[in-house]
Amino acid sequence: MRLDSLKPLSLACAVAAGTLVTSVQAAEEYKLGLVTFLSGAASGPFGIPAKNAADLVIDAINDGTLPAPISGKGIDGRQIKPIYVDEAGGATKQTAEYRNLVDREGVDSIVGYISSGDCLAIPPVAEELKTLTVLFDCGTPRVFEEGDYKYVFRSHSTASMDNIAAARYINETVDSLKSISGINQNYSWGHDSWRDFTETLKVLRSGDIEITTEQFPKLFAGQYGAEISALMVKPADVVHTSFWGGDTDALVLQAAARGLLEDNQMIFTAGETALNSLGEHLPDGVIIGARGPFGPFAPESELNTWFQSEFTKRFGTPPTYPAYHMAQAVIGLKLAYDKAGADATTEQVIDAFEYMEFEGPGGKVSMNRGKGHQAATEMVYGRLTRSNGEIGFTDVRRYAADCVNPPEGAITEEWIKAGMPGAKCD
Amino acid sequence: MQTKSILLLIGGALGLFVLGLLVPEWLSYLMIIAMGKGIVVLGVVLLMRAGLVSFGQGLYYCIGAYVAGTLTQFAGISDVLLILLASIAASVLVAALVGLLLCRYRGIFFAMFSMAFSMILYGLLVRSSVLGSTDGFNVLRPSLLGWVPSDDASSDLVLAVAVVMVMILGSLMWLYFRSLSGYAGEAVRENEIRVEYLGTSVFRIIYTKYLIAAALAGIGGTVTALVSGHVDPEMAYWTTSGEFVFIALMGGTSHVAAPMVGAGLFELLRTYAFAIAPYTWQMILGSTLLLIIIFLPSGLWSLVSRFSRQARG
Amino acid sequence: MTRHVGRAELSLCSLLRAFGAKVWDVVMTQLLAIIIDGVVYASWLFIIAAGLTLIYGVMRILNMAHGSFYAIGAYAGAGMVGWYFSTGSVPWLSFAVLIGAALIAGLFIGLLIERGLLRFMYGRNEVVMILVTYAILLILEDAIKLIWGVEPYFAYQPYSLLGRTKLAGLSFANYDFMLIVVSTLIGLALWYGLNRTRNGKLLRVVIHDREIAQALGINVSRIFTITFLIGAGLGALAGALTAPGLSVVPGIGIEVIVLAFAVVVIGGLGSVSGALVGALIVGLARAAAVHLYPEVELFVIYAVMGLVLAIRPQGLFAVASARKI
Amino acid sequence: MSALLETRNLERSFGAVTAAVDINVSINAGEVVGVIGSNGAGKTTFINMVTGYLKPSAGEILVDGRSIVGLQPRAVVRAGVGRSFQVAQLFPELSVLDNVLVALGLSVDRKLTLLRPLHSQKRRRKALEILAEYEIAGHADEVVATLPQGVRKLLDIAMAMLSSPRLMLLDEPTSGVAIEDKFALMETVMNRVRKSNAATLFVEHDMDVVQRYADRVLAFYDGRILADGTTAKVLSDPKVQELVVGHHLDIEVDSADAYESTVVPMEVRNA
Repeated sequence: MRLDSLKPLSLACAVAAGTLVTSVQAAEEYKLGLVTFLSGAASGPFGIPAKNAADLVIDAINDGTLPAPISGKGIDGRQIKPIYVDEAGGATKQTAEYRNLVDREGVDSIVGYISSGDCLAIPPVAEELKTLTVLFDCGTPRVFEEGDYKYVFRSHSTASMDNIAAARYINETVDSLKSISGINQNYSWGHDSWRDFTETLKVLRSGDIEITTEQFPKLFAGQYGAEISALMVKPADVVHTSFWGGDTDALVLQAAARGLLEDNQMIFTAGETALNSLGEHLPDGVIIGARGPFGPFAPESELNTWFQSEFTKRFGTPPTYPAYHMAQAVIGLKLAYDKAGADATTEQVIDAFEYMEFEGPGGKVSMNRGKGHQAATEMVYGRLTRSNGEIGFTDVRRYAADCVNPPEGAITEEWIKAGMPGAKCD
Repeated sequence: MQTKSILLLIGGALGLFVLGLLVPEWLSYLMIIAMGKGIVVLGVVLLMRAGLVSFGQGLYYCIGAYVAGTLTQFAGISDVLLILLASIAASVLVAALVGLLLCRYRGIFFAMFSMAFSMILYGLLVRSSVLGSTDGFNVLRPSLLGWVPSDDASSDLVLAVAVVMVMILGSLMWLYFRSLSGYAGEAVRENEIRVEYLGTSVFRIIYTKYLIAAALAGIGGTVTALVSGHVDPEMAYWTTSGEFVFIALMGGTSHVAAPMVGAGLFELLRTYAFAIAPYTWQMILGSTLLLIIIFLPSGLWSLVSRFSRQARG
Repeated sequence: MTRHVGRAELSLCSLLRAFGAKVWDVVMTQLLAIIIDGVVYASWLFIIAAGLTLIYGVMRILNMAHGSFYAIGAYAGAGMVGWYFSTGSVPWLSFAVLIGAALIAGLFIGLLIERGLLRFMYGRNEVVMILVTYAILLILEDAIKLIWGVEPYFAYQPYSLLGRTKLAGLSFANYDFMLIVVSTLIGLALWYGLNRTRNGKLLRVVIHDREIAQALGINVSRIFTITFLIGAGLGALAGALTAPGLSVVPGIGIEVIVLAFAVVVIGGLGSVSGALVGALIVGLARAAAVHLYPEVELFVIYAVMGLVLAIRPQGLFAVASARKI
Repeated sequence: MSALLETRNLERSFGAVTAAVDINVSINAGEVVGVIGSNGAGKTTFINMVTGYLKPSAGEILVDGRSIVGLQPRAVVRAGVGRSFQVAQLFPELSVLDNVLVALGLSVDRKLTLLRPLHSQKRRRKALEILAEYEIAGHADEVVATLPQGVRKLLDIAMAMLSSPRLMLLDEPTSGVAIEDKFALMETVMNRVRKSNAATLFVEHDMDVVQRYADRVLAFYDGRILADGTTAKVLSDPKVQELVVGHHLDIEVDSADAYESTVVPMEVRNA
């Protein structure tokens, strides 16, 4: 290996080391890494709305204009400086970008991650670099079920809650329920949603339920003609789907044009993001979920009213659940710092954050799962109705956090199959 | 001459290792990722010199990574040497089967067919909920002959493994490219009929090169899995294989170090493109590739060899 | 004893007959559904693949940026249709607006790329050209995001405008049947263009041998520009025709590329009739998978592609050219 | 002792077209056979079948009595039958020296070792020797793509001869070479071949070259063997002259030294 072959490598490193120097001086700011999808198919429905919510809430925290009981300017008295990173590129790329944020940009903490794959890859790196990290949107329960982390929090409940509550809702509200069918995207989110939904229903109805067909189209396929026909050939009383974003729009448009939505009772466990764009295509009676008490299901509160009006005023569309998730995460982080007191070390903030209860834009959030690191909130479903063009909901049922979230230390899949012991539903 | 270049080699390895320790954490992490990818691209370059462009090296890259994942996570084996051996064995085994069919094709058909195979593996992994489907699963800390490093030391272990692998494989391939069987690849690219009429089986030449490239991709996958601590089916997706070809073209195919340099600069370029333009980093990558293809058809390495030639006068 | 048995027997066989009838009925509707869904999906695939294979046939460029033409067509079409309906004009004209806007955008981008860049790179190695078009794809993806942003665009009005028809208990959107008609028209137009017009014959000469075509005094670069514009136009048209059925969001172009590659490779690179047959094979195979074994849907396309490559590497229609020594 | 090469009613057809039929030839060690015939008469088809590039539709091909039908070209080469090509098959991007070095490695060394460098001093010297035998050592460092036709042909033959075949088939060695270089090229090739006492069969259109070098001539016409005998007898056969040569040739028959004396006067050649 001739010596000159090493020259280019050392050249590259010198350039990189040079840039490190500039980022050290500005220490009095609170640097907050924010990782969401800024490109690709998930950027439209999730990434950008979440970024907008972050901008809105960060500006409000910096100016101290958030409604009571949140007080003080900035986090830990320091003005927040957001540093955005695009979540594209897969888990390997994101672990590299995480290290860049901590090491190169010198962030104080990171809020991020929509994709479940990233939510599994990042925590071990957060532990290694001892950096406070708040997961704001990914739904897989495996994060705190397969490992316990000191520096990682998740400020919203897992996606299992959506499907357990969905099973309870249709079990209670659909009379003579005999058969169900499903169409879910062919990746972890879709498989887990369908599994939790069907297993819970089997438990609730002690096995008396028939699955006519279960479809798993490719993620972002966009063309669901064959799947819609399959759902029509083997009709069922309820059609379950955990579609989100652009796929929901495509499914609704193609299903509506063929009358699938009128003839069948459909339940969209994450349908709230499609309300603003496709409201008029969803017939009355469609069951909609918003992955928690968000959007139209958010309970009345000064914070929620502020968030709804400010977001709509600044970005033109009302906030959907990814925006609520991000706001909940940033506010939770701020409150943890306030509770820990001035100049608190990361470890002190962690102690404050563990088992903390706070009021987010979507109501009460209690961090009482995953040894105090995983939030549990209530879940809400309702049936769509339209009065003079305005979207409204009837038959709204709210399920308490302890009714639809597995208790502390339980593995979701086993908890459901064991008959959901300890579920406290009024 | 032999002892001088071996000393040079060991010196280079130590230098790279120390460099990895000195530079800030994020850069040494990036170096390991680049070395992992560089090893895979070395295999891509090996095939390119025989006139074949594989759009499916992600298949073996993913196999190598998943072997590391399954051994540490499910089989409780964390010894890095065992993992590397297992990943080479798995990659070569699959390549032995796939190669029987694939090595009969050339040009666009080889590219498309190799992509089809890697997409089939992608589909299999997405279907298997045991392996975590698209979320994948985490890879635990590796160990070396019983020594289990503490948390900080484990990334140094992976750095050492990556550096040693790069040096060993780099020098082996350097010898290979200079050797007769190295040139046999170029002969096949130039004129298969002449090679056949020289009494040698063209298929056997391509087949052995395909196996070597698969082993390299497997090792690259294992190194990347150990350093990033996570594996998912995305590693077998066609865009990942496309990235390897991107790096091979960017670096150039005329020297063993070209893929390493290409991978290093690619990672740096992408990281800074992410930071500078979170919204338009793809545009930066695309234009860079275009400029390289137009103005530096034989890759960045041609710059280096031009300087060194001038330097030598 | 026997009488008792008789009644049991009777009910059993009537049960079987009833069950048989029900099963027979389901199987028949399933078969019908597979054929219709298969043909609708195939016609969608053909419009995308036709442009791709034509460009490869004439210019030996497997154009990854075809996915961006598709996306640009969808964005241009959906953008204009959205604006058109906001002006509350006659709904029927929206089809013309949809297709017109897409073709204009597609032809503009096609001209820009062909004249601006590809013109200097003809004759380069085929695989290097794949990467050149991959680079163009990366650039165009961000360009689209800069022009149209990340918000979804809708053009759903044309989709439901044509209503739906009920066939054997299943109802289908008439828009999909229109898609079959349009795809057949495009197939016929391409066939007529290639076989019955002078330029078409010139095109086919260039497909078979570029050097001889040049030697015969054919203005090959003009043929290249025309071909690339047709290909880009078709790609944009495919995007526009798909837009009404979904929301136009970033990244829709990427998903389509590998699908179109599979169709083109199965049919035979460079053969338009091959693209038609390839589209039908993939369409029907995928529809059958969805109805019968939903979990294999992800593989079926790549398995079929692998199978065809194994049996007839040059694809079903392209002619295998043995090397003359 | 069986013939070096023997074909028994060898036949090959492409669909309806029969390219060659009833080909019965036997060639013994040391013979030099000229093959003449118009284009499409089946000459190259015959060579392609013997060297395994084309599978015969029917018939038998024996080398030392053993059948080689169905063998891959590389097996036929190892069985001792080498060939050169009408269109020289070389490695265009590599230099002339590298072409020979690679050819030496693949056909002589056979062991595709990992460590032995291609460009060792010993191997370079041997390659330069070979190039010198074909008088093209001067072009050693030129890239093959830039070579004139004559040098390309010589390199092609040199590479084929490396496996020291016992029968060498030369497919139009002088085609595409300037008239004045034809004899010089044939002289070099035939001396080299004679030195390795390999039997030779060469396809040639120029009757002077055939007369000069061939002991025996095979005349192909319309896929069949029209005549097979000593050069003088075949070339003087009126049927051969009319169907194959295309014009009258003034040849003394059976004179002992037929070769040197009867150089045909100019005017007859281009009549």
